[in-house]
Amino acid sequence: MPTWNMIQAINDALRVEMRRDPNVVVLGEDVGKFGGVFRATEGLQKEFGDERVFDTPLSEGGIMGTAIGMAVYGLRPVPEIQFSDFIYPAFDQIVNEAAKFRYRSGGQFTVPMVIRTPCGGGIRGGHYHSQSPEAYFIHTAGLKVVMPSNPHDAKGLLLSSIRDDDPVVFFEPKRIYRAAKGEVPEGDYTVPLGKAAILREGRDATIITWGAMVHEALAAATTLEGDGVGVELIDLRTLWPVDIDSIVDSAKKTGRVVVVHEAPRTCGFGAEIVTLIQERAFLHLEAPIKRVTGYDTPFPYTLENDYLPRAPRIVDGVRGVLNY
Amino acid sequence: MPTWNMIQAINDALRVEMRRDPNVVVLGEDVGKFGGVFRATEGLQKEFGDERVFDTPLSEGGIMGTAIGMAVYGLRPVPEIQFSDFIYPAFDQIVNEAAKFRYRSGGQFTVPMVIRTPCGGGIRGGHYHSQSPEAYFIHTAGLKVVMPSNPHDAKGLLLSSIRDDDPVVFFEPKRIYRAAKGEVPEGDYTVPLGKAAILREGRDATIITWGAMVHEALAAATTLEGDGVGVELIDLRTLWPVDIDSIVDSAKKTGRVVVVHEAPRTCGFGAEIVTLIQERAFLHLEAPIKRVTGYDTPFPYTLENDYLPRAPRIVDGVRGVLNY
Amino acid sequence: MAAKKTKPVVAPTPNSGVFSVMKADGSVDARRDPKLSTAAARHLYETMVRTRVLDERMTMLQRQGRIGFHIGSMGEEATIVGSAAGLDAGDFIFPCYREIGAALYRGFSLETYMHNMFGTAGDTVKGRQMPDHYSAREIGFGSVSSPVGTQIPQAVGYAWAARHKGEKSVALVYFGEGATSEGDFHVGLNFAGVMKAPVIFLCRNNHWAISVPVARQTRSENIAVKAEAYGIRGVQVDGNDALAVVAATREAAERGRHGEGATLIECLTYRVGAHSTSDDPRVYRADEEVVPWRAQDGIDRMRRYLERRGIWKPSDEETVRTKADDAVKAAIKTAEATAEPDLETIFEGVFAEQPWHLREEWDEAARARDLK
Amino acid sequence: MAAKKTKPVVAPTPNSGVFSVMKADGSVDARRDPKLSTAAARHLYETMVRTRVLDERMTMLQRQGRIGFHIGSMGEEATIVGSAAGLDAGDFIFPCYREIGAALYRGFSLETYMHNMFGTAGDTVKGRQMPDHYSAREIGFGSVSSPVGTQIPQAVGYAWAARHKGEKSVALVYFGEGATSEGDFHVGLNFAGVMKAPVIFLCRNNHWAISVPVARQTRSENIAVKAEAYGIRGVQVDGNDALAVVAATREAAERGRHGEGATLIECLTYRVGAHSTSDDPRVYRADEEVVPWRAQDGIDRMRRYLERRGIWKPSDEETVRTKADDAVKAAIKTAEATAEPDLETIFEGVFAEQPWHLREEWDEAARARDLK
Ligand SMILES: Cc1ncc(C[n+]2csc(CCOP(=O)(O)OP(=O)(O)O)c2C)c(N)n1
Ligand SMILES: Cc1ncc(C[n+]2csc(CCOP(=O)(O)OP(=O)(O)O)c2C)c(N)n1
Ligand SMILES: [Mg+2]
Ligand SMILES: [Mg+2]
Repeated sequence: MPTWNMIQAINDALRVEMRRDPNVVVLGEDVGKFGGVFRATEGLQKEFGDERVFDTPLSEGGIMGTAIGMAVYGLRPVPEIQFSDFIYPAFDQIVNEAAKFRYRSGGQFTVPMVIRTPCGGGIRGGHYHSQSPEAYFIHTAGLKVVMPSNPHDAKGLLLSSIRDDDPVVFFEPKRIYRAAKGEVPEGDYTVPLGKAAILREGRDATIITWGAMVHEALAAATTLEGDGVGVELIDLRTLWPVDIDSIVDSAKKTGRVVVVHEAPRTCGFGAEIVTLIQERAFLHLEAPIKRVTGYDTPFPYTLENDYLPRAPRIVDGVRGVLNY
Repeated sequence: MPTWNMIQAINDALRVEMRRDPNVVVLGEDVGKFGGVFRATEGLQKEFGDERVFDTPLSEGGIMGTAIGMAVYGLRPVPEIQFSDFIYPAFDQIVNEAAKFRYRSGGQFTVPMVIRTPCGGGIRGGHYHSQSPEAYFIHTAGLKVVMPSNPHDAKGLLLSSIRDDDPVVFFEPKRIYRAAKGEVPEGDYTVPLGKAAILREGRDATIITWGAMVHEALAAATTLEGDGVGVELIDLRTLWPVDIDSIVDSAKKTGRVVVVHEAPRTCGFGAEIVTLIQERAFLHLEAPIKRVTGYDTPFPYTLENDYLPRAPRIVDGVRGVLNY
Repeated sequence: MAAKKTKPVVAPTPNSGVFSVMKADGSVDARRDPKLSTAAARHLYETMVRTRVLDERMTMLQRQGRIGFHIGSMGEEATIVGSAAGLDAGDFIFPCYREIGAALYRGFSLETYMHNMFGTAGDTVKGRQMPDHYSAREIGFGSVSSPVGTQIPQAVGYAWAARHKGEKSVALVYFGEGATSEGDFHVGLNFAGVMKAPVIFLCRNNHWAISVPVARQTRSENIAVKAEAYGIRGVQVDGNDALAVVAATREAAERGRHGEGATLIECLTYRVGAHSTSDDPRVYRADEEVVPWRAQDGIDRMRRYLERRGIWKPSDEETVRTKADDAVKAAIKTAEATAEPDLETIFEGVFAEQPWHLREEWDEAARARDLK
Repeated sequence: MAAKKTKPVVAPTPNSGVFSVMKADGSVDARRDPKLSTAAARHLYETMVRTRVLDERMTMLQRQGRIGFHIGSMGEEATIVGSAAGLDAGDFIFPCYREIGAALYRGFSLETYMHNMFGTAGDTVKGRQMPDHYSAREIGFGSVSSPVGTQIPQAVGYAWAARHKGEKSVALVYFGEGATSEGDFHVGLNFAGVMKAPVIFLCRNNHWAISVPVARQTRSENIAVKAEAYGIRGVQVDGNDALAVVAATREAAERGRHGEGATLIECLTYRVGAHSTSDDPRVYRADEEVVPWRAQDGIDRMRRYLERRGIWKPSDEETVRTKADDAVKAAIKTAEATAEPDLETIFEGVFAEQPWHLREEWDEAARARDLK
């Protein structure tokens, strides 16, 4: 098995699926000859031609609107939004159209489409190249939301997402595009949507997180292990529909839970996780569920390391729930 | 004091403030000669002229973009989005621009603006005339979010919002535009932002809600009172920044809390309320905090009364937390 | 090649003024005549009449409180039905919300429609959407929804996909002149230009967007000229002249089929009625403005044409109206006798498969029905 | 009236081709000459040179890892500085992200700029935004941000507000040709038309949007023609001819001031460098395409003009470059010696007053700094 980074894994997933399914098309800003500003679509136009991999005019609303039309026709478009900070001009097409098409047409029309978009901070991108807007899409009925934390999952989840019959917002944590490396099977395989990965088992506390924060949480778990604390670490992978059993079972087991995410805290997906757990594991909870998250400010530039929930803050959060 | 409905109260607030402050301008689709499709701006163009109250072309993005420019100049625009279901074409201007202008410019530029927009269901409007999108805006750092439940608060909160130096999304529950009536002081007065109203005091359980659901919750509280259950009913009025003390104090007092909202449940503002309370009143909670909400589907047409959290569901929810 | 035969001799041309075929008296300019067969001409006219009859009935039903809402097309039938008549059966339509006439032309069942108007268990969209918000895939007709303009770029993607798959079909998308102000209009036409998508942008310029007149919508000379901003063809057509609309749509469709890209057709017509049953235009519009448009009614003009051609007689008029009325009444009867959708229709179809949380919420809603 | 005096004799005219004043050799068409004073002409030229010097330095700093990012304007200085020179001091500028030259023309301090490039405690935007994302209210210059096109409708609202308040000023907004594809371009220009806002839409058509050439951005004949879709004036200008840009901007500003509404100015220029320091154009663009544009450099042309006019000599060139270099170096030194912003800058300024949750989060962040 080759050792690849996230970009290579994503690129390979697209190639595998485009070879398998002639209905898959890739469109977006700079995805063609350039192969994407992060190079995720590199080489695809060369292999599949400029009818299946092409640059669009600079309009996210146009990318999304036309991709929906293609999906309604029967294609499986994989539009790229260059940074998830720039997804909002397409917000109406995503939340009012793609998300509701199946429902509002009584199933006559569907929108099988994967919106690929880099997210998250840690690359010194400031307000507009660092956002983690997953909660907006999780709150929208009719969308699935995915965020891988490693190359293996990135490829397997992307293949599942493209084959899924509903619109998926596929967030790619750009900070680990090249930093996260790992063995990736060649050819075809899938990682199922809706299933979390339990990266470490432990009895003392549960950390629930996703995306780039998985790596901070792993570092935190290692530190805590040194102190004799056994952390159960859950990487959600699919944010919605969430793997409810995995999170509730773990919460029942440890009774102490920390949720970690980069996005602003208020009304973030952390609040939903907390709520789901307190609804279902109330009597097992030994301490309030703790959120270690980005803050309720626009994403800052110089001080981004204060903003991001780094490992020491996670360790502190776990200690907090342990010592409650 | 006259007895007015919500529309009259809102109309009067606009008139009072436009007389007081020449910088206030009103713009939107059909707000001019027609006075708005719900007639909230009726008579304003006649009194203040078509430079201060005017119809725009049919573009929410244009309404918001130009309103931001006016606010940056120093005016206090009050743009109307005809239905909050149609706010998404303006989403980018609201979340990436209005919400961040003060912060990103180090305070050099500010956007004092009130986005008035009718929200909510119960008027047989289906997917696109019934949405309650407040959570999207609460999750966005830099916005204040307000939703009145009665004419008195509607006027007082709207006056506070226009005088506020930051962008406010002002949701008006259209279902009670004419149904909710009450005494409204003439002339100038304000209801402060950030302060909830405790509509009933009680020791047994707390209901936290806002907007049209306040009336369902009042009905539920009356039913429960008949059964000897004392409900503390909190109408948040300002959703964000929320009146943290009122909700936490009440949760500590009753130990049993139900949050009620129309919006879809997942990642709704209910999850944030639950989380804030479990973070701050954990040891006081006698039962999991219960959510009685809209469901995670697009808003349906024929069966909207099954979708909406009506009084019987709220009563049932309160009984659930009491009998836990 | 069939296409050539049907091409009008004098085509609508950019910047050449308003293209028309028929005079008010129903006489035609032979060089421009789309030369419909007797059957086609009658079907076109009859559909216009049926649309009008349906409109009147629905408005009445709404006044009686039997349905919640209706949005009609009085005065715009020539534009709506004429454009549908200019397409081939394999072409796809992306509707706005006023194009029941186009659906009827393609054979949409009145009964299916009526189930939507009443939101019954028989509604193919399961009572989930408002009245007049149906979907009709079986006749190559998309999903009606409320947000203005969103269908425009979607039609571009659809048309492009069809061509990409080797089809010779086009997509036609309807919208009002108000919709041209939305960002979606711009991005749709721009993508169509760049992608050479075989799409017809059919703008019903009915002069009003609820209470806002077209003069406050844009300062451009007209709507058709906006095509130049995208390097596509733009033409103005007399939208109350059904034959002109047929001819212009056909020509645009042929161009699309032959790889010549997209066309913006501005049909000049008028919203004679209220915006919808929720609206009262007397507040913002003087009736004098409406009077001349009523006199130019597209239905009357088309009837005069048929009469001149000798393929229509007064008894035909009575027959078509009576038949339409009876069919509408029968459909109403059926719909009114049909139950409302099952509770599960709320929770199904959000996704292809129902996830755990919707199963739970469905249970919750079922329990709630048993609460007093 | 002052306005008359400064109006070019031969004005840029819609659809009349590309307006220019100077030939490559710096000779001018006297009828079109904006007739800048010696001081103004020199200030214009010197600012172009300073912009280029700054650009080179910033690119170097980024390569050395001393700053994180830079987005330059190599080749576009005539467009950027020329348009700033066509405005009055009371006019307001809504920037895109490449217009440091316009800010420098208006006297923006290099030191303030450099604090932004390094994100220091001295940054007026408090290290919250990326390099090259400053705000400069004191010189009538808005807030640089990344999202493409959002500033366009904002400028319309601002310009309208100023006129509403009785001011005689205009607003000028910069954007690239790529931005014309966004919905915000459309709604901005359409609102400007309807509202008769005194705004100048200054499109830097530098032929590339990162890797996408203008031919894939739109199929319209050019960018200027898009103005017709909004009933406003649109002109094409040689964007490497600083004097043509001055003249066209002045004329548009005068029109705005006199109630004649908005103008779209398309400046034909070229992005000679990479999109930004994060980009490598060799992957998608042949160098042959760049070569002729380098030869038409706007700085060289302007210098030839000054030399012909006898108000520039080789030693002036050396002086201005040395002075610029020294000033940049001094500013870098200051910025590099400045601490990073205080922690509280994250939590302040989200709102006018800090709400409870941000006070709590600030405490939390302060505590976090003490964690190992
Ligand atoms: C995005 C959006 N904004 C506002 C509305 C409310 N609305 C419904 S129809 C309409 C006017 C549409 O006018 P036009 O496009 O000319 O079409 P017409 O109704 O005249 O056929 C408005 C403002 C909406 N449905 N969607
Ligand atoms: C809404 C949005 N989409 C995408 C981007 C990423 N992006 C930054 S600059 C750019 C190209 C802009 O091209 P153009 O408008 O021609 O301006 P230029 O860079 O050539 O000056 C793109 C796609 C962005 N910043 N904002
Ligand atoms: Mg209209
Ligand atoms: Mg460019």
